Amino acid sequence: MTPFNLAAINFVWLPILPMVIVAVGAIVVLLAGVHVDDSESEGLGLVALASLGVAFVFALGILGQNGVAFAGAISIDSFAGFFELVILIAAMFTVMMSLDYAADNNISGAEYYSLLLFSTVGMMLMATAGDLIVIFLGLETMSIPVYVLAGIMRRNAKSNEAAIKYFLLGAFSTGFLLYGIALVYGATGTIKLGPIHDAIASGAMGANPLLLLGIGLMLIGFGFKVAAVPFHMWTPDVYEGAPTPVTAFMAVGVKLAAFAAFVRVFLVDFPSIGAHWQTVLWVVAALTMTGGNLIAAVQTNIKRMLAYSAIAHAGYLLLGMAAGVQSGPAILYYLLGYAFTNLGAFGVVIALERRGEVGNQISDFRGLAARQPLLAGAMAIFLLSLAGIPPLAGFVGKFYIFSEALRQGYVGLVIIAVLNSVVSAYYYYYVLVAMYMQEGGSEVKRLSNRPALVAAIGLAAIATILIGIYPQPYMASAANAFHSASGAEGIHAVAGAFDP
Amino acid sequence: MNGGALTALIFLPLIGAIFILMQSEERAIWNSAFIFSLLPLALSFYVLFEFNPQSGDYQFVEQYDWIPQFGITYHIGIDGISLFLVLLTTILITLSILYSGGGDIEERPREFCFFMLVLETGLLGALLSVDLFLFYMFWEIMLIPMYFLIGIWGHGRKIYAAIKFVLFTMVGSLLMLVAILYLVYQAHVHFNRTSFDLPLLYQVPLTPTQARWLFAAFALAFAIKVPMWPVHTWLPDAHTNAPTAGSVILAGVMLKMGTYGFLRFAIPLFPAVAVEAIPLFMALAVIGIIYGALVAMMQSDLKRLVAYSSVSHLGFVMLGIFALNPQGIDGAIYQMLNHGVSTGGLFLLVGMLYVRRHTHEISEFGGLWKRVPVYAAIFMAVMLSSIGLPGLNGFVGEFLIMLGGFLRLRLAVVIAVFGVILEALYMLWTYERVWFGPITKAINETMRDLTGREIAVMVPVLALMLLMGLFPRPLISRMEPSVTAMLARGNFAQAHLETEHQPNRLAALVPASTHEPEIAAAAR
Amino acid sequence: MTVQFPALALILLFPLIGVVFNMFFGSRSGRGAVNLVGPGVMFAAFAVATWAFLTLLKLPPGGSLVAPLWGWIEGGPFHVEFGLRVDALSGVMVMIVTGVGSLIFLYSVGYMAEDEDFARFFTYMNLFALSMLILILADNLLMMFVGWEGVGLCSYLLIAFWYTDPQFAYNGRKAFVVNRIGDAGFLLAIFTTAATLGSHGVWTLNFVELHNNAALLGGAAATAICVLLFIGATGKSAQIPLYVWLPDAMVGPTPVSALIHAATMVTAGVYMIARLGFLFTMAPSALDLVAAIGAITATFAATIAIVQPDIKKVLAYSTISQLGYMFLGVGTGAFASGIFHVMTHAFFKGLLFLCAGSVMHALGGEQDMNKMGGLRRKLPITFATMFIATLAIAAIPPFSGYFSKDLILEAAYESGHTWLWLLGVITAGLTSFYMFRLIFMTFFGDSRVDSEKEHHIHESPPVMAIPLIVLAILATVGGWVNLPDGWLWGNAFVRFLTPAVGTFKPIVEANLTSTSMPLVASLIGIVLAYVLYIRLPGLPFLLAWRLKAPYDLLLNKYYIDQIYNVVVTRPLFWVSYYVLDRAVDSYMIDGAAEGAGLAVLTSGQVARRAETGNVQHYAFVYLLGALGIVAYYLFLVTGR
Amino acid sequence: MPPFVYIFLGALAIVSALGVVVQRNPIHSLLSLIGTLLTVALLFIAEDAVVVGFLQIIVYAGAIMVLFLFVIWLLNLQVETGPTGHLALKIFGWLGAALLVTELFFILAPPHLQVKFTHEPAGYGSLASLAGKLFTDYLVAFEVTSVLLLAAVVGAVALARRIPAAEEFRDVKEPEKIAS
Amino acid sequence: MIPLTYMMSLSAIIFAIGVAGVIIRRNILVMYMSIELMLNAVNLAFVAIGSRLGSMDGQVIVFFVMTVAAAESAVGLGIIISSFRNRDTVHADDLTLMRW
Repeated sequence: MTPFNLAAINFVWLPILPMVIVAVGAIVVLLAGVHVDDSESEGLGLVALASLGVAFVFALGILGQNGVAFAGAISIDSFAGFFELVILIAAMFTVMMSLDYAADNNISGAEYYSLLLFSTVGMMLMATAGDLIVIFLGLETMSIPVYVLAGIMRRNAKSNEAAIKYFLLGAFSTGFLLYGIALVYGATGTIKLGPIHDAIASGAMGANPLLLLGIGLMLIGFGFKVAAVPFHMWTPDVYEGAPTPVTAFMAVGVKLAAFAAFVRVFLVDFPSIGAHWQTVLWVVAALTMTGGNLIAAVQTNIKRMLAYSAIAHAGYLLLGMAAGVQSGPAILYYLLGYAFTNLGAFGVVIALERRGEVGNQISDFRGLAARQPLLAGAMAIFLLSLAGIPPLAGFVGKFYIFSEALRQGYVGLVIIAVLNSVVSAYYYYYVLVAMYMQEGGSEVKRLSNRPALVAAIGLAAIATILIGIYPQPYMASAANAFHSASGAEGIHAVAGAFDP
Repeated sequence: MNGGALTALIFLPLIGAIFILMQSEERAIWNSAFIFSLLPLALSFYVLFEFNPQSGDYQFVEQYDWIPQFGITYHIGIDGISLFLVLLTTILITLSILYSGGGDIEERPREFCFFMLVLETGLLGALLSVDLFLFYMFWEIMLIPMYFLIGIWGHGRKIYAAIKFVLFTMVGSLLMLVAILYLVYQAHVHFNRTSFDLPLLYQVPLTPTQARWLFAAFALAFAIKVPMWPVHTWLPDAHTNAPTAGSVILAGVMLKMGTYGFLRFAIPLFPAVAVEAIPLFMALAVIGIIYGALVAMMQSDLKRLVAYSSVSHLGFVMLGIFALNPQGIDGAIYQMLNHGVSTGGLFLLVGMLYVRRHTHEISEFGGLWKRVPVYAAIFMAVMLSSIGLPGLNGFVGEFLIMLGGFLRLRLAVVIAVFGVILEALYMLWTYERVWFGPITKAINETMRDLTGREIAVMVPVLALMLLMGLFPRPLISRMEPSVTAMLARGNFAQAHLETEHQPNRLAALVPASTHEPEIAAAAR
Repeated sequence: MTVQFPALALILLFPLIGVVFNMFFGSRSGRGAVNLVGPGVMFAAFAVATWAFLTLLKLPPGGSLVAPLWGWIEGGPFHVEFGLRVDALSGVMVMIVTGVGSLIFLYSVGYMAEDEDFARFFTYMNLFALSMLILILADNLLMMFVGWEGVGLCSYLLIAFWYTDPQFAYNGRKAFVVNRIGDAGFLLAIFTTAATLGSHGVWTLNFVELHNNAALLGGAAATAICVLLFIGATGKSAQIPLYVWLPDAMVGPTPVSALIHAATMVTAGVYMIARLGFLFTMAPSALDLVAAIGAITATFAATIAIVQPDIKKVLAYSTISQLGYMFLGVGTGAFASGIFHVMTHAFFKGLLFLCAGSVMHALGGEQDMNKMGGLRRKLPITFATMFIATLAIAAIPPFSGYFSKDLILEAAYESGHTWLWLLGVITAGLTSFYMFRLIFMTFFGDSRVDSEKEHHIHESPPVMAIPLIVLAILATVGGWVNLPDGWLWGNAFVRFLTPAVGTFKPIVEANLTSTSMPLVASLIGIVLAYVLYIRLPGLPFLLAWRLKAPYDLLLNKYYIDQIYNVVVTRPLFWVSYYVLDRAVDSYMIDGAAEGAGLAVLTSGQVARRAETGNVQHYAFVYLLGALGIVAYYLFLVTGR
Repeated sequence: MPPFVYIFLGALAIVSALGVVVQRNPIHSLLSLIGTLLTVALLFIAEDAVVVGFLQIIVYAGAIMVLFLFVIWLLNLQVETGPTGHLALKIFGWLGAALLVTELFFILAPPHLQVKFTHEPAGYGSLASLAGKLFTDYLVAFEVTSVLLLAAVVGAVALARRIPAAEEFRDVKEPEKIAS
Repeated sequence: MIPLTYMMSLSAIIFAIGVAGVIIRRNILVMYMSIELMLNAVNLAFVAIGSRLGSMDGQVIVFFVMTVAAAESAVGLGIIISSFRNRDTVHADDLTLMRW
């Protein structure tokens, strides 16, 4: 029971400065937005962009540090830095892609952008969380604005429906997550990650039933956020119904944050009893990959298709999780590549989309290569990267994860994954067919007056290629990030933990 | 050796491709594409002349770090096995571009040239890379341009064909990826250093079980590409619906990637298993030879026919490879080149027919000789080389292959010779139906003979056929050292004796690994 | 002793020049040039050949001329060089080919005078000469195979020369494919040789070295090799069972029939066996096979020839029959006598064909002997020369055929193959019968020529007549180079060949009956023919009518073609279409592949049905997942 | 506190919880929910979580539930007429829930339930102790809640405020064709 | 003091009832009430465990959970209202515009 003194806190604002900046940015946008008409919301977007940029700069400072703040509630390490940066990038891309979209669909900019920023704060919080409560709060701070964003097109029935579904199931699974936290708390007597890790690693509690059940329930909770089968049901509907930039934000940002927390909790803190949850993840990963790919193969709506493909990719990432602590860096690297690729893909969808519905069918991509060669080329890059064709980011990520998984002897799972990527190739290539080998399709609104969007797509494409062709630095930083969180002993602890 | 040559060879086409993207005027596109296909051609000839015929190991080697975490290096080199395949690639690409510029490809020439050159990069890269990761990368890259070539400029069920082509190949290659990763992991276990470098991986000691599984994965990938019976059915569709240039490259070079893969990876990496697998693969090869010939005989579509004949010819190549003796493998490599030249030529000629009549149906033709004697004569010559007439290139390869096969497994060759008979049967029959007899279709009365450009395309092919038929020794003598080196690595000489009795004893060839139990566990 | 004689290359070079010239400039530079170059190069080659032959004669027996060219194939230790070699055997053959060849070329100039495709014709002819000479001059088995297939190709091209008739094209292909079957045997023989020698570390196919290492090839290997080689021979030299292509080959221009399908190409098999005589003598069983097949073929073909109405068909079957003789000869080990018959046969059979050609030429392409008759006055030269040739083939002394055929039958008798000898004798009778039948039906009796052709029957121009005369002389005197022992220079030819092909060792002593029987048989044949076709012209029809069954059997060539068609061709096509192409390829293999894809899509369609859109269902599925996981942990907890 | 009180409160909580689920009229459901909340609050207090218990009563049962009430009136929801949901779903839903309970029981049964028991320090559950925690260990969390609430307010406003007429107008008209 | 198992079982039961409610009630509002039940069950567990461990963390968490619940319900009810404005229904099985 430490007494209440400011000295304990006044100097440690630095670690959460990026979040503070973003939050402040959100409030500024909110206030500034009072008098701005919905159709001229670009300005607000730029403000949001600026605040994110500043936050990005400060977030760079977190890289390379290693420690905790606020009595362990916040952990300051490269892991947090890595994820904060990627999340900020995702947010920036989302804003850039929204500028025109929001104005076009007369979404009220003030609320839209501020909610976007609030949600970003939540994500960053999840990435830097040092105890389960902060994770939980971060999760909620992330989710609640996203619930709203999904339904922000109020006159759009699909948008409402998406919001409702996302909200109900989100709250539902919050219950499970909390229950899990409660049990872990009961078993370990603390909710701070560090002590939890020590308590488990010490082996004192061995396989405490309470702990195991807690882990299981938390797994369910996270499984929902990362859209793992069978907790994925919300994904396609929500992705389809939500405004496309929000969908991109969900597909990338939410997934990043969720995995940040997931990896930090499971790979960093629970590895020493890995045997007890890796088996579960094995099954979940297999289900997720297969289910996602199978259903994606028969979709006709591009957003839905991308939703299922997102599920499938979650499956590959879970494969990495299942393989244990060694594949941590691989997961981080994969997420990096995945972020850019998916943002780009959704960017192209936005470019084609007009007023919500129109342009979401795969058939709308027909003949795109003839009308918009560059746009089509970019989309081709993203799709090929998603399909895991070298030398793009998607391939190297898969390669990284698979090789790590193989080292842990998960041959069966890897073969499942490989066969799955054959199936995935089918539907990704099918979009290529539409773009390059068929006629018709829908017109594309002139891109020249949507510079931000074009810039976003272009940057995403470049990043996708670059990360693939010259993965060296990114792999290195991913490795640093993960190890700064897990520390050396995390790896040793896991060494004997495999009994497949 | 003098560095940079091979890198230039690989990436010149890519540069050209990007350069072409900036062109807008059609003539300029074709010309620049032609120029940029000539540059690698010249470069490959330079390599040929600088090549040291005595040495059996890699030359022009370049190696730079690329992804240190995995010990992945940009490691390229060329040896007797890949040397002539590289030449074949550059030559055929040049010819196809030259040909396609002559009116075969009307719409979207820019993309066409772009994809052709990217394809060249992929092919050359796969041929030249010594690093397994690099190889896999190029191996996958070359799928995409071909996919577009078939899908965009093809005819008929082009999309079906394109997707089929990609999926078939992917199934194999992804399993191969798994095998590669596993192999590298084993290397890590034994040498405690992660590396995708081929020379190192040759040394990895494996338990028989591991070796068998890994070999299976590699073999599947390559067998699909070859394609061996019974995983060949993507080929007829791909060929039938592909544009001429696509078919030429597909048949001329891409199929060779499969056989090349066997020579470079599957067999040297797992020699013991390769020896065990001899009966199986020889059986498949022979089935392919006969089956391909018989089915080809029944085709009503010229391109489909040539496609099946490729199945038959590549059956010969596989037969030679799995003879695992100098004769067989020399013959196999030589036959790869022959098949590239003659089948490539056939596809070009069939394409010229298509340009004239917009059909491949044999029944649409007949009695053409009267109208287009030059065309007919050239077709005859190419056909003869494809059925292995002595004096032309086809014979040298087939002879060496069958000799090698005979030294290894007599029965296989005894059956395979029937393939030689059937070849003559279906080819001559086709020729008869297309060129002999009276002119049945009025529209053929007005068919025009070959244009100067078309003849210019065919002349190199004919010259190659004759030269390779009469003077094979300069080529073979350059392959020989590498082949001998490869065979020595697997010491198949000993293998030869053992296959007579019980192949499985060959497992003994592999040095027993120190980590026996845990590897076995991992393998399970 | 062997002498370097680079000029041998010229023998190949000249025809090559002819090919190149006719192919590229022939049609452009006009008929005159082609007519000059086409035969010209052959005469040049003939000149060189003569030069070479004379040089050879100067050498001591067993000498040879060689001209190594360049290294060809290699694979590991195995290697083959291009090299030319002329010894007694190949010397004789090269003389025959170039000599008879140039005459026939000359003849062709006249024969093809009306055809506008003359350039192509001479291209093919020169190409043939080139291949044939490669076949003969080759100093190793593989190079011989090059020529071997080359001549096959040319025969295909020339049979299908008038390609606008689908039937002709078909016959050409038939010839090539049947030959390929034989070639397959040849290839296997080569492989066996190489493999057997290779297992002893000897990697060569050179004839001389083969001869030196013959010991390594003893036993089963030798037998296998010889049988396989003989399969090749049956293909090329139209023996049972692969003879079927030769009669159909007659649709080609007649000079082609004369040169390729009578004088030169078809005798390649005999040459090859003689060339590898040392091997065959090591495999007596194989040799017996050769002899037996030869004798049977001889008789078999002769019987067919008896009833054929088509003049060229008769000659074709007689060629098959004569080839049978040659194989009987070499089969009994008397290789020299076989080659001897090759030579004489080249003369008289070439002549016969040319005469038939000039008859057809006169009758505007008519081939049916029922539409001829009484031509001896209208075509005196043709008649005279053809009559000589007939006497020669009927083995009437002193014409050439007598000496060679007699030698063969004697060898057959002396080597103890009495039955085969008997067949030979019978065949001799049949031969003279059907040949004189031909002569009588064509030149004697009253004309049965269609009236509109009747009036413009004319003797051939000199350019065609001269070759006839020259060949007639050769057909007469050609046999004298090898008189029976003791007479004048005795069996000079055989003695000359002996070092190249080895000697013949008799087992049984020949007696007067055995030597005179053939002649008697021939005379009987002549008399019979005379009776049937001059004395009682009605009788043949009566016989045909009475003995309908056997007559039809012979007329339809024992239905062999039909049998092959039903037994081999039809099933092959049926299987490859219905079984392989349809069932296996399209249905099974492709079906499996597409089935897999379909399965994926279908399961996708099914799985997506779970997405009902109702949140409650989603929650329920969620609950199921949760239950599963909790159950797992419950198991973990209670399981221990 | 004597055990029977726990038993009684527990039973009450369960019954009213069931009430939430089974009653057809939303208002009744709401009322039984409030009942549950109150019983739970009492249990809190019984467990020495006095402050939290009172917060539960004030904030939860008070504020939040009133919000619910407003909404129900706003949408003037009546008794659900007609079939409520699908029968199969009902059955399986109950079954699933039952299964869940049993599974949880097994794990939470005494032999497995291992929590290291320590005596509550003085002033446990007091306002001071709560605040002390809040402003030291949970400072960040506490701050974050402010962001969270702000976001929630913004969100609620964004969704629930009346749609301006202009937007109504703009939305009903056809999406215009845009040529590229 | 009452054994922990009792409290845990109680919370488990209430939790399960909440789950059941979400699944079987089609009225979104009631579904959300059921979710509140689940949260309360969890709170109960927190408090119970906390008092056994003698640490205040449990109660603090409950405090935060309440806050979150408040925020969630504010937003959630907003969503429900705006949806009701569009679709004029609060029944989950009517909101199946997007499926498959």
